[in-house]
Amino acid sequence: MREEPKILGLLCKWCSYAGADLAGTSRFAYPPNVQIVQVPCSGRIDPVMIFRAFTEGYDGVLVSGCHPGDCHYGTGNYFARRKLAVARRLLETVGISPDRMYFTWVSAAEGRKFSAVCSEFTERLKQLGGTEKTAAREAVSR
Amino acid sequence: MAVELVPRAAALRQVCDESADVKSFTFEFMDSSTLSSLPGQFVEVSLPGVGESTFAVSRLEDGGRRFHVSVKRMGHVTKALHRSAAGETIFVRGPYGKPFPVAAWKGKDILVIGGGIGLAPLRPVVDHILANRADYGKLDILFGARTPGDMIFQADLAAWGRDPGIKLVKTIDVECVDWDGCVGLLPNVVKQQAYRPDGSIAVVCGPPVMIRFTLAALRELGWPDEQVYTTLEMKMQCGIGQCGRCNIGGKYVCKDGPVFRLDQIPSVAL
Amino acid sequence: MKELRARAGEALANGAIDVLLCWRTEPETGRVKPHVFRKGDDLEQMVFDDRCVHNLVTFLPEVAGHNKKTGAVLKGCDGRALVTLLAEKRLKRDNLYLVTVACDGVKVDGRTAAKCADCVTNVSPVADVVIGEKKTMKPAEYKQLEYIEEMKPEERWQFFAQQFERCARCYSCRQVCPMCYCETCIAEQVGPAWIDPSTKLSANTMWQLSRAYHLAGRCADCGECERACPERIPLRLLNAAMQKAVKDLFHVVPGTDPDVQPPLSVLAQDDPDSLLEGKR
Amino acid sequence: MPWKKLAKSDLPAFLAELSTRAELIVPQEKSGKVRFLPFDAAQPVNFPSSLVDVSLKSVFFPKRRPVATFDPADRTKLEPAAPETSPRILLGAHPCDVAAVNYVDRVFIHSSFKDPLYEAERNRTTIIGMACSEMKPECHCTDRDLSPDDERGMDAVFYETSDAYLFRALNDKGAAILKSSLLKETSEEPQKKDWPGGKYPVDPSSLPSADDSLLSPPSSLFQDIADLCLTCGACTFACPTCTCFLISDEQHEGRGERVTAWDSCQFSGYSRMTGGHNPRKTRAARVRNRMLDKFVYTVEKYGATSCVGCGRCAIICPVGRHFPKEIAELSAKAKGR
Repeated sequence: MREEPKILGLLCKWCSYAGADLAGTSRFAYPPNVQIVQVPCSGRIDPVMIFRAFTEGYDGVLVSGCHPGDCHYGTGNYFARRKLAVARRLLETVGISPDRMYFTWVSAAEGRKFSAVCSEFTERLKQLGGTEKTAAREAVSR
Repeated sequence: MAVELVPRAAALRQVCDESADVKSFTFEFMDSSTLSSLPGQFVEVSLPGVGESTFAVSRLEDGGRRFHVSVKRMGHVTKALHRSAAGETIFVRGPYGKPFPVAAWKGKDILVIGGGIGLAPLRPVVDHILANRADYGKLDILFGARTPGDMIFQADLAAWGRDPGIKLVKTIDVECVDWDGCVGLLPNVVKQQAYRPDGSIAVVCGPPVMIRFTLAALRELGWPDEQVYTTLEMKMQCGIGQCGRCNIGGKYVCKDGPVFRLDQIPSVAL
Repeated sequence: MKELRARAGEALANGAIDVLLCWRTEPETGRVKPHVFRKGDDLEQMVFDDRCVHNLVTFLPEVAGHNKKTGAVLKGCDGRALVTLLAEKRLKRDNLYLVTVACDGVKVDGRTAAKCADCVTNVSPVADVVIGEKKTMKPAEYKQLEYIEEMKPEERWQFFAQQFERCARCYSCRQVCPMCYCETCIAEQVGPAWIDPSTKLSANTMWQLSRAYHLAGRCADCGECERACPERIPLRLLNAAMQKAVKDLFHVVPGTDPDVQPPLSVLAQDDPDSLLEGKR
Repeated sequence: MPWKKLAKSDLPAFLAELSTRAELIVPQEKSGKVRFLPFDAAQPVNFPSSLVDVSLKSVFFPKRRPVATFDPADRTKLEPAAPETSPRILLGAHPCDVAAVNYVDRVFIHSSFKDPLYEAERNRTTIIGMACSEMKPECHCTDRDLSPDDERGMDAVFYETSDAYLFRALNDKGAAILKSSLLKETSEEPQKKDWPGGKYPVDPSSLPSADDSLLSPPSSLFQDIADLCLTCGACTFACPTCTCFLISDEQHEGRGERVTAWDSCQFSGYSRMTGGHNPRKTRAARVRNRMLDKFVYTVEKYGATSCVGCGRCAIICPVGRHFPKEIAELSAKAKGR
């Protein structure tokens, strides 16, 4: 099993991506496990993307958008909140443990929070080890 | 025994922009074999991991050592192809399909009608006629595009325009400043030009809706079905008459076509 | 049965409807199957009993597409599907004439269907004519999920992996589902191909998860997907997981209340952030 | 070739012997259906007296079949898949399924382009067919000039009697397999029955061609059927002669494959083109395409009708559509005109 968990980070362009940028410019160290994909808005994230991440062998998925009320497009994160809640329950049903999904809000000013989220999530995935994830990843690669 | 569905590696020699959304690609097989395609035949071009698509061969050079396909940017494969640069390895298989029976047209006048990217499969017909000019009578070329910017094969159009043996008519859909050619949709221009059917052959290719109305215009001018050839467009995947999807009635567009004489087309198609 | 034939015959005769979607016993084979009744048809063949498993709402868009006024006979679960379709404006209420018949369970493979044990409405919540009496059914509990919830994550995955491996991707579950009406299904999209078209386990997993997710807060639990599946993959399990989540998080049971919008298309600004953890 | 007898009690030993010689495919039950599967000694082998639930199609033309592999990191090479050559024995295939395989040979072997992967599967397999001893309700092979004891296309055949199986080799390939001490020469012979026909008769020559007035609007024949058909893929996937496929490039964890996968002309995406133009957009058009394909188009394309009368399409349809009955009615209507 890979020790270094592979994490997909879906970050909304206006807040969380900017927050990640700020973490970088302010030299807040955070583990490199997160591969960041910028999306226009957390509302744009179709849970099918999250399913694809897990079937492609990612160990964890981080989704982060603007805090409710700050959405650049007004309502994107409200819809995302409901969609992510339901997607999480489906993945849990088929055996992906809840700790593998980290859904949060990070604003453009919260560079420190972003690096804390990444560190905490990476650590959590390492603890998890991934017995069931190994089974799932092994099964899924057939 | 080669698996027919597995294409051969080809080097992309040259990419040239024909218009805003059409590029011509020149290929050369890595194993330096030749593509022995006849006018109207097509090849399957594929990029591993992206997919495969059907393109008519738009020109042969040096006896098939090099061959061109002209691609309009439409979907997944064509967009990937448009991002490719000279020197890359692209995979090609073919040639497939029944060609235009250019041999049977000897001694006849030929009318070539192309709409937009539809001129690509017809250019080899013109090349063949020019290469054997004495075998053929009058050559009329009618080429329509939406705007002057959409006119592909500019160099050829210029050459054909200067050639005394060719009557070239260019048309665009809507009036445009400093445009010298005709204006109007192809079916109407066909009627305006009043092309005579007596003993000559018409070849029509373009988007499905253009073909339908151009064929109707030719019928109006008295063109009998046996003297009109066209290409039919269907979704193709295998290109070798096995995957089943490009059938029009009992005929496979990839195997029994894409070239059809009007009287052979199952009417369920029109 | 007599009342249904009478009402249907009358509606067809007086031109209230052009066609009526109902079930009939096929004379030659004796099979009960959906049928489009027209004026003057022999209504003796019309039947409504525990063999009428099909959800006729699935046929409505096609039939109503080329008939001005279309009638349909609905069971409770069919009606729940129609409620959501009307909320999503897939069908116009005013060119439909809906007859619902009180249903006390249908049979699949000779046994009462599993879905009927979990039935929440024995009569369609939306109807012009109600035949039989509406019973108050027990609320949705999604009990069939219990044996999944007791499993550890890897056991669950092994269970579902075995099921998804059998999927042949014939898409009967999609075509038979009234809720699946996208013009280009996500499984057919190419650039990018979120769901690969071949039957490897990862692609099958993608298809099953995407299908179930897109039914969240919409599935009426008519059970047709599981019945139509040639491999009888337990699709209602995934649907139940979605509906249980929707019930826990948004207190909605799809299709039971015509005035409630499907929860995932509702702008809910006052939802708690704990939803991100999957809890209310 | 002489008849050989195998006592039913010797069947397990015979299967064990065969499975040592080559890969053995037999009808066994899995997930509620009898299918042709690699022999698993732990599972009971049941030779149904008539139709096996799932057809032979995936034995010769798998649902997912890699034709080439590539390395996503270096897309300059496409390695063709190597044809499989290890010997294989198929035991217990009924006449309709074997006839279906013979039809599919027309698509992948006897057409202008040969598919070497499919041909390799066919060449490496010895078919020991089994004659049916009864006809199930939906069986109508006799209406498709076949019969439950038709031996065409088989390398060897066996009949079931009360206490034994009577084998007979039909060619050397079959004879080689039947060389076994468990099979004893016998003078006993299975009696040939004459089977009832006329359940869903179709006269392909009478069937209207695509542009017949009987079919094109205003006739609502196909729209009426399409009203009650969901155009799912179940019937085409169940049908042993429906072999439409799509080609797809797929990458997974550093491995790239170009595969063929089963497809269905009933799906709306089947003929949808990149620009969105879809010649068979409506359900009625797709229903018409499948109905005429089986008896009219395949004659033009491959020189034979492609229905073997197994009835699986009628059995599997989730909404009770009965394809054989509909095509028989169309044939009668066209003939009666």
